[in-house]
Amino acid sequence: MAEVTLVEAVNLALARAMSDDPSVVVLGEDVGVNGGVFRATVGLQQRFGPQRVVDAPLAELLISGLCVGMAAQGLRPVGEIQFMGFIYPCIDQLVNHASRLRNRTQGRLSCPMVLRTPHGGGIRAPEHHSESTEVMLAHIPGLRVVIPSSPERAYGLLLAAIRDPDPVVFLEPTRIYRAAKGQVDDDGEALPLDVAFVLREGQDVTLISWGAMVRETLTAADELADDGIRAEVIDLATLKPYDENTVLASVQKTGRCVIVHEAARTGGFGAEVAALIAERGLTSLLAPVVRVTGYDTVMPLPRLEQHYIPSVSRITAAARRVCQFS
Amino acid sequence: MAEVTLVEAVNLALARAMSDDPSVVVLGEDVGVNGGVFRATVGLQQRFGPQRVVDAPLAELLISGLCVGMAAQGLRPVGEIQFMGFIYPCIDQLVNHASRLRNRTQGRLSCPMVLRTPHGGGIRAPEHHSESTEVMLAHIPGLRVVIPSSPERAYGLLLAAIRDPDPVVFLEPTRIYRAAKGQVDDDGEALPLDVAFVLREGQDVTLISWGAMVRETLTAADELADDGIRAEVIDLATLKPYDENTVLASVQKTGRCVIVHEAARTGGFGAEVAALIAERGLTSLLAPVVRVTGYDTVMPLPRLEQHYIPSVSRITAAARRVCQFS
Amino acid sequence: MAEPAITDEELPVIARFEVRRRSYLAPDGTILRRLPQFASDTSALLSLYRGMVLTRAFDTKAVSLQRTGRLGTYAVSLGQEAVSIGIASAMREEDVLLPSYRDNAALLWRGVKMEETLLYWGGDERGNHWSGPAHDFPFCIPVGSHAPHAAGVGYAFVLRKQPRVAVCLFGEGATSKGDVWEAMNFAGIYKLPVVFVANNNQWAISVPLKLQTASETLAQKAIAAGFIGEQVDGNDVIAMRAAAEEAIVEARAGKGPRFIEAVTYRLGDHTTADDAGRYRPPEEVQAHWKEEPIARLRSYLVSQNAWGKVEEERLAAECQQLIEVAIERYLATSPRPPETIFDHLYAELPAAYAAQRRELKDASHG
Amino acid sequence: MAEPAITDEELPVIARFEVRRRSYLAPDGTILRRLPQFASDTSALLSLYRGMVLTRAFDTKAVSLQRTGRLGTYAVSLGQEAVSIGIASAMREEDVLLPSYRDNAALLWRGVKMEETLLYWGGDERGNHWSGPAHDFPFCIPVGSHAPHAAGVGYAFVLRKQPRVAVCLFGEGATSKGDVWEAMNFAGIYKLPVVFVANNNQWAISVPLKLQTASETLAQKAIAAGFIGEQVDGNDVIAMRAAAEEAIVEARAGKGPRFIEAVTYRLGDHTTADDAGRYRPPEEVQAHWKEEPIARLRSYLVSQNAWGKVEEERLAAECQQLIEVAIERYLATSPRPPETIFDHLYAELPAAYAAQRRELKDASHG
Ligand SMILES: Cc1ncc(C[n+]2csc(CCOP(=O)(O)OP(=O)(O)O)c2C)c(N)n1
Ligand SMILES: Cc1ncc(C[n+]2csc(CCOP(=O)(O)OP(=O)(O)O)c2C)c(N)n1
Ligand SMILES: [Mg+2]
Ligand SMILES: [Mg+2]
Repeated sequence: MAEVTLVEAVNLALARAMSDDPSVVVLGEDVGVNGGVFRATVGLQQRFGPQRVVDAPLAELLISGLCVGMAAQGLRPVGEIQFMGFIYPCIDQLVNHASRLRNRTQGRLSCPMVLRTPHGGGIRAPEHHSESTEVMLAHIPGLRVVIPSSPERAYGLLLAAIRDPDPVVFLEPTRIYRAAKGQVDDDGEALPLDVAFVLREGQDVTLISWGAMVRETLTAADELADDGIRAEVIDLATLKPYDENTVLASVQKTGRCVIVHEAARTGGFGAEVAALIAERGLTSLLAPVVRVTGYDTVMPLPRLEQHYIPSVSRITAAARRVCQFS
Repeated sequence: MAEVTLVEAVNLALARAMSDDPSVVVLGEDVGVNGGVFRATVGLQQRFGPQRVVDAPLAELLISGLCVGMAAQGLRPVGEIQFMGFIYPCIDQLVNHASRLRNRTQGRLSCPMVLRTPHGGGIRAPEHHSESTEVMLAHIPGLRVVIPSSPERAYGLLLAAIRDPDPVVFLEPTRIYRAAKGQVDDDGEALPLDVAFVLREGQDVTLISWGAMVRETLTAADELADDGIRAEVIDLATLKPYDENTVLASVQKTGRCVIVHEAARTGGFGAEVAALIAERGLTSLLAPVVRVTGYDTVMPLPRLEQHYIPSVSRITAAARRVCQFS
Repeated sequence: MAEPAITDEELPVIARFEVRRRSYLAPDGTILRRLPQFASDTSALLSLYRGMVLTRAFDTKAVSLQRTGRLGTYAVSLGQEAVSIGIASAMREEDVLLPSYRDNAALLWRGVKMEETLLYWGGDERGNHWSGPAHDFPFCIPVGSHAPHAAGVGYAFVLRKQPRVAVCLFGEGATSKGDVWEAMNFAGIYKLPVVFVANNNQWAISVPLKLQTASETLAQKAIAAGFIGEQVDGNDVIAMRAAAEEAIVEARAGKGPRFIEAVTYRLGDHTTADDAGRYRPPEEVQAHWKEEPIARLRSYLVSQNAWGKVEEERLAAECQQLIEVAIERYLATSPRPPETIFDHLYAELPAAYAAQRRELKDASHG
Repeated sequence: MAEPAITDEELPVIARFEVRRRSYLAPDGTILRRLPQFASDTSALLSLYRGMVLTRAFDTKAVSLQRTGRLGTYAVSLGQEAVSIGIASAMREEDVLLPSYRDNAALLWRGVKMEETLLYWGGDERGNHWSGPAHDFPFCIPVGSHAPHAAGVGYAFVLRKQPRVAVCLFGEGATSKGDVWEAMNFAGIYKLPVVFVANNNQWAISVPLKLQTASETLAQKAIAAGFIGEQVDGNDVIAMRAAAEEAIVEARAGKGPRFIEAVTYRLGDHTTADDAGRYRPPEEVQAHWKEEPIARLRSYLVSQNAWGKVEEERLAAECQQLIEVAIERYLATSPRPPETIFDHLYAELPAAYAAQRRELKDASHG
């Protein structure tokens, strides 16, 4: 058991998957000699060769389309999109092909591919390097969308994603690539792809989040505890499909819920979770479901990005509000 | 005042906008000599010439990107994407440029463009011709997303969209392109871009929908009326930004709400509306907020598409359920 | 601003390129140049002829099914039969075909049953779960979006050291899509065994070639990706087969990708949903009837005393017979249960959607 | 499968293409061929020289600001100064520049203030609300995605019958993007006044040219779009300016688009976030230092007795002075109020978002 960062856990999972299964291929811009701009693929090309670790030309549509073709042929491609702001050219391939190949051919062909990309802001990067548009993908039938919030979950969920017989978009929280450290046992154990993680149990209010925001959410839970508010913290982790039961069970217990995400508010995935509760958890609700999210603005450039990303104090304030509600 | 179909109303609005403003340019595949595969642009090229009504090469990314460049130069481009299933290559341009040019340059440049596309299924068309992924666009800060449900609103909202100083995605409900008829006075009067339309007042339950589904929703309201259930029917019409106040006011009155849309359920725009109610209308709720939507599957090919699209009976059943709830 | 001191012509040339054109039969069926070897085998030519005739007969029936409300939107290959047939005839079973919506002929040649093709265009996904090669791709409807798949398939062959080739078919309109461009560029870099074929039928629905691109030929587009593009008379099935054979043999031998521009003409409407009369003059269509591939090959076969009235009638009857049986089978196929739309969404339906499936089942059976 | 009966060589050639290369100064500053007219005006050459020197000095300071945490990620043009400067110097004020993130030099030449450039790369959108031409585009960060904008701008010029030209700059990596392809193809169809310039600095972060494309030159990619592509020695600012002048003059005259491949080399890291030592040998970089554009033009100017040690020192001092003033102004600019992130989202903030703006205002001032 070594203590590793989240990005190192990603690297461990990739190396493990590649050595376990010769059909796993990694492709993307700068994933080879350079080992990825975040070092997620470091060492892989040296170890598995340039045929299995491919430095793709500068074309995101191509990267996703190549994955579809390779996957239909039985390979297990793991494509990397350098930043989520550059994933949009892949959406046509994801929506019109990757997510549909199995259904379109009624099982004759399938698309076991993974598309990895850094998610979210907070690293003072240039424009387009801090996107969190996960809901655009989580709306697509036939896709899976996964986002870990710790090295352990990054390792186990990425292995599961690569082994899954269907297309998975794997979002990696850039802000905690290195900030998040944890013990990871490189034992090849995968985690389930549709179970949410209850990171902290509590009776008074349910805090639901995913990705990098899980950290601020946990900090908020600590602060709330100081005031005697016992918050339950859920890391949704898999957004498509997502674990409705864990959410409903928690809200049934606490009767109060705050959803936290970095993405813009309107039509964000938090809306889906709130809608679920309004539909199937209403009777247990003791207070309005509150969303603490990024604003409905473009993610500002570094000088102001910290004002855009939900802060611990915004989360605690919201939690206090719903707890005081009656 | 002539009785026209919805697609004829679109054509009227385009012609009016082009004759009012020489900077309006229409471009898309087959929009010229052919007048558009749905005849929405019929007659425009003869009247305004091939320079202002441009038959674009087969490249959707290009069409949206050209619009950005033209708009930045002060033209008012109206691009057509032949079917919503082919709009995905435009998402990069919409998210990374159209919606951001004004903010990126702090007002120095702007992007007054409109991207029109047929929306939804029910016309027994081939795969990809029946998409309703409006939420992917309604999540994007800086964009406007509009979808009419009648000839009058198609005319007034499209004029407003073309005159608006910011980018607008204008979705046209294919299923009622010809089925929807109405009196349209070609007087150049635009409709507001962020006001929902209360099509029918009622005390017992609020039915919220948009696009083609508004028709089934109105039919459902009729059937419910026969059983003495007085349904209020709201056509949201503008999804981004949307009219939160009209929604909240109605739910405050009825205490019950059913949201109807054709798009897949998970993370659809119905989730946003339900979340709004769970957040700011909870205290007035007498029953769970129910979503009647397309299933979380790929839109099936014609033989089964009618089973995918929400039926009147699914809507009435949901409305009865929430009305009986206590 | 000052005019440049020297003219282009004085600058040294650092690269030169050529585009060649392949054709063997003149529109009247006479021979333009020595025929490729396979053409000396009359039975080979007869099977190409049969494939084209069957295709046209099938298309005709499909259209009447659509007109009578028993089939969905359908795209005939009228006048372009030589493209799909010529290409398919040069492929091996283990090669992978990536067809566009207009390539019914290529799939029929490769073993897809006519009733399966009808089932798909009749609006039933099961039509793609066909008797043809299990590894072939389904019809691609988003124009050009399957080109990157072809590159991915070709890459898999290289990685696994398999002597197989991916063949991607699309229309000239597709060459305007970045998808095709990105795929060709990648295939060039890794010398992938991929053959890209553009069916240049002059029209993309109502958009004529001159509004699609300014390049004199489509073949030259391959120059941008660093490999060979050839223009072929797409109404000459012998030329199509010869070009395909050469490209596929080279690709299989590891010599890299090829691009084939098949110059032909769309004699029919774009699809049953289109009315070409709106945008092109009948004279233009008439003129092109003189070049169509079936009459052309027939003239040649007749001139070789390999074909005549009797054979023609026998073939026509045989085709009608096959097609009618297929149509009966198609019409006899009842729709699948609605809830099955969930069954191939994922390898295993996630628990989250089980309730929706139940709801649909009850709704549709209740 | 039978080998084809005839070889390619026997097929008739239907189209021929050439790519030419432009260069005037050898790496040592000696003349290779008669110089373009503008070069007879020494002051013109001196201003090009000054532009390149100022750029390099500015880049150096920008990097040290970044290293000391006072600037965000920054991309220097070290070794490629001749590209941006040569192109910008051939443009008119009313022409529209569509730059990539590496074209600071072109914008400075066109009137953007150094403090504005710093403000943008310092993470403040106000840097794009600049003193340069109001119609120029901001830096494009999604590679190649501004090429369609250039075509749209060019189309607007044609529609309004304005004698203006759109100039789009990007790197060689961008030529792999479908965006660039689709834009070039469209510009070709409508003979738009657009000049596409690829700064071929041999590297796309860690990806070398040979993994980016198999085409021997980038210039030949224009053949696919039906217009002229020229390769230029991108380390020869005289060649860059001459090529740009010719292309812009032609475009302005309605003769259609041009593509310029500027062959140069990225002597520095990709950006301050990159460490090129990871993926390329120092020897390669060393070798290319012998060809860099500033020393080259200086050698020529010195050989013409138009430049010397004194002038060099005076220029260096002048640049330092200008840059320091700019840096002071930049560092003195305090961030804008957080809630202003709502103020240029739409022409007028929709009522739906007013509450969010208020919340942010209170949160950040409370
Ligand atoms: C990406 C995309 N855009 C638009 C369409 C609608 N559409 C279907 S076929 C077609 C024209 C295709 O022309 P071409 O590529 O020449 O093929 P052809 O139909 O002539 O065989 C268009 C615009 C589509 N199917 N896909
Ligand atoms: C669409 C897109 N994908 C990826 C990136 C990340 N990225 C920034 S610069 C770069 C390399 C660009 O290389 P090139 O086009 O040659 O320009 P250069 O940086 O060499 O000037 C990459 C991959 C990006 N900015 N945009
Ligand atoms: Mg065509
Ligand atoms: Mg480069």
